[in-house]
Amino acid sequence: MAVLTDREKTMMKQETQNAEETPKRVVYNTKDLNLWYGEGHALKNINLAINENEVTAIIGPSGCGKSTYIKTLNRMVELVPTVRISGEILYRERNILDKNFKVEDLRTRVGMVFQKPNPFPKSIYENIAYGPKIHGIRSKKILDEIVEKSLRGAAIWDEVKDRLNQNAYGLSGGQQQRLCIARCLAIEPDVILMDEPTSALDPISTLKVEELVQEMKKDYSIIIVTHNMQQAARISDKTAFFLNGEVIEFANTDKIFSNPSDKRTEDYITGRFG
Amino acid sequence: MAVLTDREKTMMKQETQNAEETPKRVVYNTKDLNLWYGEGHALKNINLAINENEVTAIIGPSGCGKSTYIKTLNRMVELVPTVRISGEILYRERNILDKNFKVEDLRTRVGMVFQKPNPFPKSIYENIAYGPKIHGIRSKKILDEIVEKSLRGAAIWDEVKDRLNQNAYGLSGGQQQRLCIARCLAIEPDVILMDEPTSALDPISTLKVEELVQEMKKDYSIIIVTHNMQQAARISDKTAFFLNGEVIEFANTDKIFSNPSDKRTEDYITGRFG
Amino acid sequence: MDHKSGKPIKVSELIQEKKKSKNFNQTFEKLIPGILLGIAAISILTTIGILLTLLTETINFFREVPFLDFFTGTQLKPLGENAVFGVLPLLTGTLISTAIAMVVAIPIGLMTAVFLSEYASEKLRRTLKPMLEVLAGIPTIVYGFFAFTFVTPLLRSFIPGLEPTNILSPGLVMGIMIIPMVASLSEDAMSAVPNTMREGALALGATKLEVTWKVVVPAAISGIIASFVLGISRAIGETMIVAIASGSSKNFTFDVTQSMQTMTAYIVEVTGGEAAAGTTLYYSLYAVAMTLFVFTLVMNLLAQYISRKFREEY
Amino acid sequence: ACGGNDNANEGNGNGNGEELEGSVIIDGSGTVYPFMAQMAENYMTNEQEGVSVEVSRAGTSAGFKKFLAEGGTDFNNASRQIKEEEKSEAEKLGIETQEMKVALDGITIVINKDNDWAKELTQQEVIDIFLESKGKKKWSDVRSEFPNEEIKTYGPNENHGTYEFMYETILGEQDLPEDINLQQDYSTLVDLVSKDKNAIGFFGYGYYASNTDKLAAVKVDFGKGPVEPTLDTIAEDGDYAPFTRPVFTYLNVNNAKEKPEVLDYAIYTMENAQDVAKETGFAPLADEDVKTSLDALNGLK
Amino acid sequence: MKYIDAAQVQKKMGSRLFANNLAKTLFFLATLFGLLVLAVLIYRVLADGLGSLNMGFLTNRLSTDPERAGIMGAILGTLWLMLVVAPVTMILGVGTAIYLEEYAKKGRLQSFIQTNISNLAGVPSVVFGILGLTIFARALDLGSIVLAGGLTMALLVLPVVVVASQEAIRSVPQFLREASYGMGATKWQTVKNVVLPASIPGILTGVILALSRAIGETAPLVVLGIPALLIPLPEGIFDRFTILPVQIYYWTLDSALVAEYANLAAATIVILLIVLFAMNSIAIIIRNKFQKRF
Ligand SMILES: Nc1ncnc2c1ncn2[C@@H]1O[C@H](COP(=O)(O)OP(=O)(O)OP(=O)(O)O)[C@@H](O)[C@H]1O
Ligand SMILES: Nc1ncnc2c1ncn2[C@@H]1O[C@H](COP(=O)(O)OP(=O)(O)OP(=O)(O)O)[C@@H](O)[C@H]1O
Ligand SMILES: [Mg+2]
Ligand SMILES: [Mg+2]
Ligand SMILES: O=P([O-])([O-])[O-]
Repeated sequence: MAVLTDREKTMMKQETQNAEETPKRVVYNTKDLNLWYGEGHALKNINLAINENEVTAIIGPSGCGKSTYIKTLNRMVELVPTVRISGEILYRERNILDKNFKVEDLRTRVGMVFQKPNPFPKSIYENIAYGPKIHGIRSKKILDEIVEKSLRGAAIWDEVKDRLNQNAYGLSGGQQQRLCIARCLAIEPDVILMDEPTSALDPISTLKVEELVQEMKKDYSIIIVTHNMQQAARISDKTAFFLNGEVIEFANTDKIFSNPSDKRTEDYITGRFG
Repeated sequence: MAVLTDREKTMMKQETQNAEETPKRVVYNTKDLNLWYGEGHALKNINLAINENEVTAIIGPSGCGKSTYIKTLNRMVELVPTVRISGEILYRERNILDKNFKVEDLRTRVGMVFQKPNPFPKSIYENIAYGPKIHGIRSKKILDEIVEKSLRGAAIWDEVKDRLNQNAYGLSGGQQQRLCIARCLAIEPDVILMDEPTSALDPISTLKVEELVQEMKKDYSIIIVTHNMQQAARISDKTAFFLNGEVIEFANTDKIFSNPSDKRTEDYITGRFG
Repeated sequence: MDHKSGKPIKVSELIQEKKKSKNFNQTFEKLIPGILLGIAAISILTTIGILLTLLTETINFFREVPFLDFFTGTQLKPLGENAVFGVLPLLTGTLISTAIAMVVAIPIGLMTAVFLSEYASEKLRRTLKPMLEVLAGIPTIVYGFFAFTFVTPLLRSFIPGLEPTNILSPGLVMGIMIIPMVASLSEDAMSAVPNTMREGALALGATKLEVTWKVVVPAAISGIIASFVLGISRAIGETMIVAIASGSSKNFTFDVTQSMQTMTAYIVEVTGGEAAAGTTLYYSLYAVAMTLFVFTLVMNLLAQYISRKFREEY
Repeated sequence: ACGGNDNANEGNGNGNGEELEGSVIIDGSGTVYPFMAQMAENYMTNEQEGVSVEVSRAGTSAGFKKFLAEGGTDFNNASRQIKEEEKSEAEKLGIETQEMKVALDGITIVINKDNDWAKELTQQEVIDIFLESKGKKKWSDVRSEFPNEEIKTYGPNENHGTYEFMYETILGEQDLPEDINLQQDYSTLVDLVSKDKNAIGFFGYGYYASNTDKLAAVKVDFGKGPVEPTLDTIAEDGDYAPFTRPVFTYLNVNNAKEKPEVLDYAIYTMENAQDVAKETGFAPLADEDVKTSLDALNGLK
Repeated sequence: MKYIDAAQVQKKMGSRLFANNLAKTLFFLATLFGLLVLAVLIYRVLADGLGSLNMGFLTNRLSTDPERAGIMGAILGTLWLMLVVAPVTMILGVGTAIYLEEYAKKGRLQSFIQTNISNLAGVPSVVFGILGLTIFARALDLGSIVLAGGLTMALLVLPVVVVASQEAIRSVPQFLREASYGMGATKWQTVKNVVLPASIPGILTGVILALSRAIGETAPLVVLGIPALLIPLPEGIFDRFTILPVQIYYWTLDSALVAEYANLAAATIVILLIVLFAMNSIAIIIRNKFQKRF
């Protein structure tokens, strides 16, 4: 497979070994999930079990339902008024689609990073402190610590530590995206959802974010949507291939990229469509 | 050259022979033309002599200045307020960039067809009659004749003759484009400028327009900008290759496509960039 | 170049022919920009006209009444032998009615905007908005009637000391009149905040309220404040409601149960009543109008400045 | 007055002549307004459809300013006689005026319906209440048995002849209370007094007569017992005489000579003054007063 | 180290959600407040006015007698006024808009005119009344006739028409202009034959909205000096006149004298609101019908 560099292959191998050594617990278990936007059937019978402390990549051509799926995981998809959902999504064994489940709760445990960096038009400090503050943390000292820890966690501390009070919009695109990751780390989530987090970034910023994702895996479970197959191959443990709202194949990343079982998966990763 | 079909090659040969048999008169002679949009130098030292009763194609990658050049030929480019121009463009021996030259006069002699069909939101009849009317032709009888003649000339008469009073926006894209050509024929121009006239059309409509262009060559001089190299090869006598605001090569179409003298031309027509 | 149909008409020749007779059109064509500029200049002339008429008579006024007396005088007795012209009673009247109006319009308008832009479903929004626009389209005289014949008697039934004409009732009604303006301008500002920003906050577990107050409102703050300033300007310039419902007492007081006169109502009273040219009373009309004009102009410029200068970059 | 000009024959005071056209502009007294508005309406409906009579009510003094001006009004209603300085202004402008006494009015002292103590006051008490110098701030200052509450005084503002009549004739040119509430519109005054229990105000009888359901009139004791203002008591030698005054309208004679409709209207007014007065809350003039004015007007033809 | 205590977050969650729901209700009530007032206002006006509303009220002339009083004069006055305002604002507004959008070079002059127009839009209407009084009624010695009132009103609503026309003209796609220029049309021919026809719906909407603003304005005309009682019907733009809102104003003021006047005022308001509602509906219909045609 010419698409993968040597470095990527080596990485994949390591991950796979890891994955085999210690069996992981499931954080998200999706069962028979169907979703409609009005009349449009956007997700069809999705069944996926996503492991703790792994990076799960979701790939597929444009419009196949990647964003829809990931947004369903924190029920952000419900912001679209016409959405209807059936099926179950168990997060840590509880069905988040249940009427009684509080979305605010869910979203506190499940962070999200978006395609376009979307910092608030506030200072860098306030961007990070926003989450903790809404959850009732007022103490300046604790907030300071959280800010530093989160920015370090997102590998951007050194770049911004001297200008925490400046507006976040003064940062470059790549820095903004890492700031958004830091913002998401500040509330110490369990899972982090990422929707094409690097597609608006230049190659160097992309690399930084990719490294960061690898790094964060220790502490968080990460689900990442990407257009870029090389990226999926480089950083993920498992990969799900979506097509027309269906999961065509879900397996270890090296399996998907070296020996896909479905013809359509192969066609897609070899660039025959999409 | 695999890009050219046999039909195209035959056509090219015929044209070339034609061109050699009767030496043509020059309609447009561009001398040392330079054009700036504010600070952006969009056309650089253009020198081109365009012949009567020929189809001249202008090709080149996006942003190379094709539209700018063709719009300079009827001074439409001056609608952009920041434009500055130097050099000479002789149309039938008179410098159109001269202050005393009336643009309205020029544009009456030089018709233009645009990339996106742009009929007026009026009836089909009124669309064609627009030009004659603004030039003072009021007689209903004469207008009727002009409308029929022009629509026939644009090979769309049979399709619309029963609904001349309907709004032009009821036509399909391809029909609209031929209507625009007819509109342009209605004032019997000397030259017709076409800026990617088929890029918004489906293949069948494209073919019709291409045939029409071939047909019209008898009566008009035609300058056509196109993205589509096959199209240039199929329908033009001469081809100019633009790159970054410069004319890289200008020659008989068969020469350009079979034996370009410039490496960059070759790279472009073989699809190596653009 | 004869066309294939072989018909005898040569359009290009016809056109050439017509061209000769088009000299008139060409001169006309040349005149057009000038004519249009002339028309466009009328709006400037209007401003100049306003400024000139106000200024000349205001200067005449200050020849007779010292500048300081006017702006620091707490007594306004424009009629009679010993007329006194202090503008403060009118200024307090204007500012108090404006303040009352804004106390109503700002919170309710802002809350309405928040509800429409953040909470209401698309369908609800599409029914509520036009209804608010109806509120905005009702002529002020109708509000005046409403204040005088309904709101005042209603208020008097539970505010004992309220005079039959008072500043409170028209102030409140003016506030109601301004609600749609504040609401729709603020809503525009909030709708301009990109959704990605809201999503960012929601994804952190924020409730809608937290998203609204801590993200959307701060991001839209310049537009929101501009809407307040425009509302204030509107309240300052509002005439008929106060002219009808607030009476014409020129008391210098801060008691909202009393009748007070605003600058606008003074103008209506003076022009409607007398205004024989050449008297101090007549000039005072212009001095007050000038003050009013300057106030509203400053407010409008301020609103423009705020929304231009502090426009958030996102 | 000379009768020999061209227009004279066209103006026909008896209203049975040819159709007239044009407009008659009247301003001035608010007291006289109801009278004049009614008159104008009658004239336009019954007499001359083509003539537009416009009546405004800026107040006597304000009205005189509009009357005594280049291209000024045709008539000025007045609830007091023209002043010397106004006369000299007229002379300066070359405006010849003709005084027309149209009815009699009584300054009526009005109180709130709920006011049950001040239904009868002596002339002196009324005067004292409206004098700043007497310092009657509370009702109990007037009579000790009156309630210990603030007196709220109301009246028309300085544009009005009624104010000046009060100030000059009744109060002898002494200042009214500092805090008196002066208004431009009589309607506002009626409204204010009708809603304020401690109110006492003054204006022409007509405004009281048409609002007896909202207001009460003080019976004034001029020395011979309390007198209620009525169309009978208001007369130059009636029981209410001390507060009675004639009301006028002033005609611009220059305009009357130029515009037949102006003169026609003037004559119509005098011919019908007595009837309309009664309808609109004024005491009618004596016949000889009407005749004097009519003679003068007819002389203008 | 864990800073975020899950239990703590849980505990807070309840009150945060409660606050959110409370706020939502509050905001909803605030929105309803305006509408509630609207409902009360309309109810009051109908309750007071319907009794006096009959054919006679519409066709009679003014009178001091509430039984006989009618608003024919005010209706005609309003119509005449519109007959002045409509063409004047149309010509001035559209002319200005064409100049700004099609002819003016982007620069100081253009932005000066533009700023000036937005400031004019914020000048209180009573100041326009003073302008009209000083210039039209006095300096030009027109007096308070329809023409003077109409010109005053036209200047007052001019910004509305200018802004709406500018938007309409701006929304005409550039390619239509290019098509016209490409045929050798001059600028004015292009504007006249292509730009204006395509922007007519937007312009008309603006003009109707401006007229409905003018119909409801009172202050400028009161300042101009419209008499309280004007019985003859206006027959042209050189006659003195009264209009519906001014009639409402005087009747409201005088309702203290004659209680029935309040009902007449309410009845006039009903008519005024019906007229405004009809005009706005027409504007909306035009806007919807001609939206998005390219
Ligand atoms: N708000 C919406 N309303 C209606 N349909 C929607 C909406 N959002 C997405 N869809 C439809 O749902 C399908 C899946 O969209 P989705 O955004 O999940 O695709 P995606 O895989 O993320 O694509 P991309 O790679 O372009 O981001 C598409 O057909 C899309 O048109
Ligand atoms: N109105 C304008 N203002 C400023 N720069 C312009 C303008 N129009 C074109 N340009 C610039 O001039 C250069 C040439 O543009 P032009 O439109 O002529 O390219 P083109 O060859 O027609 O491209 P395409 O194939 O995309 O139509 C480009 O760099 C473009 O960005
Ligand atoms: Mg997506
Ligand atoms: Mg182009
Ligand atoms: O309005 P007056 O009669 O008091 O002048």
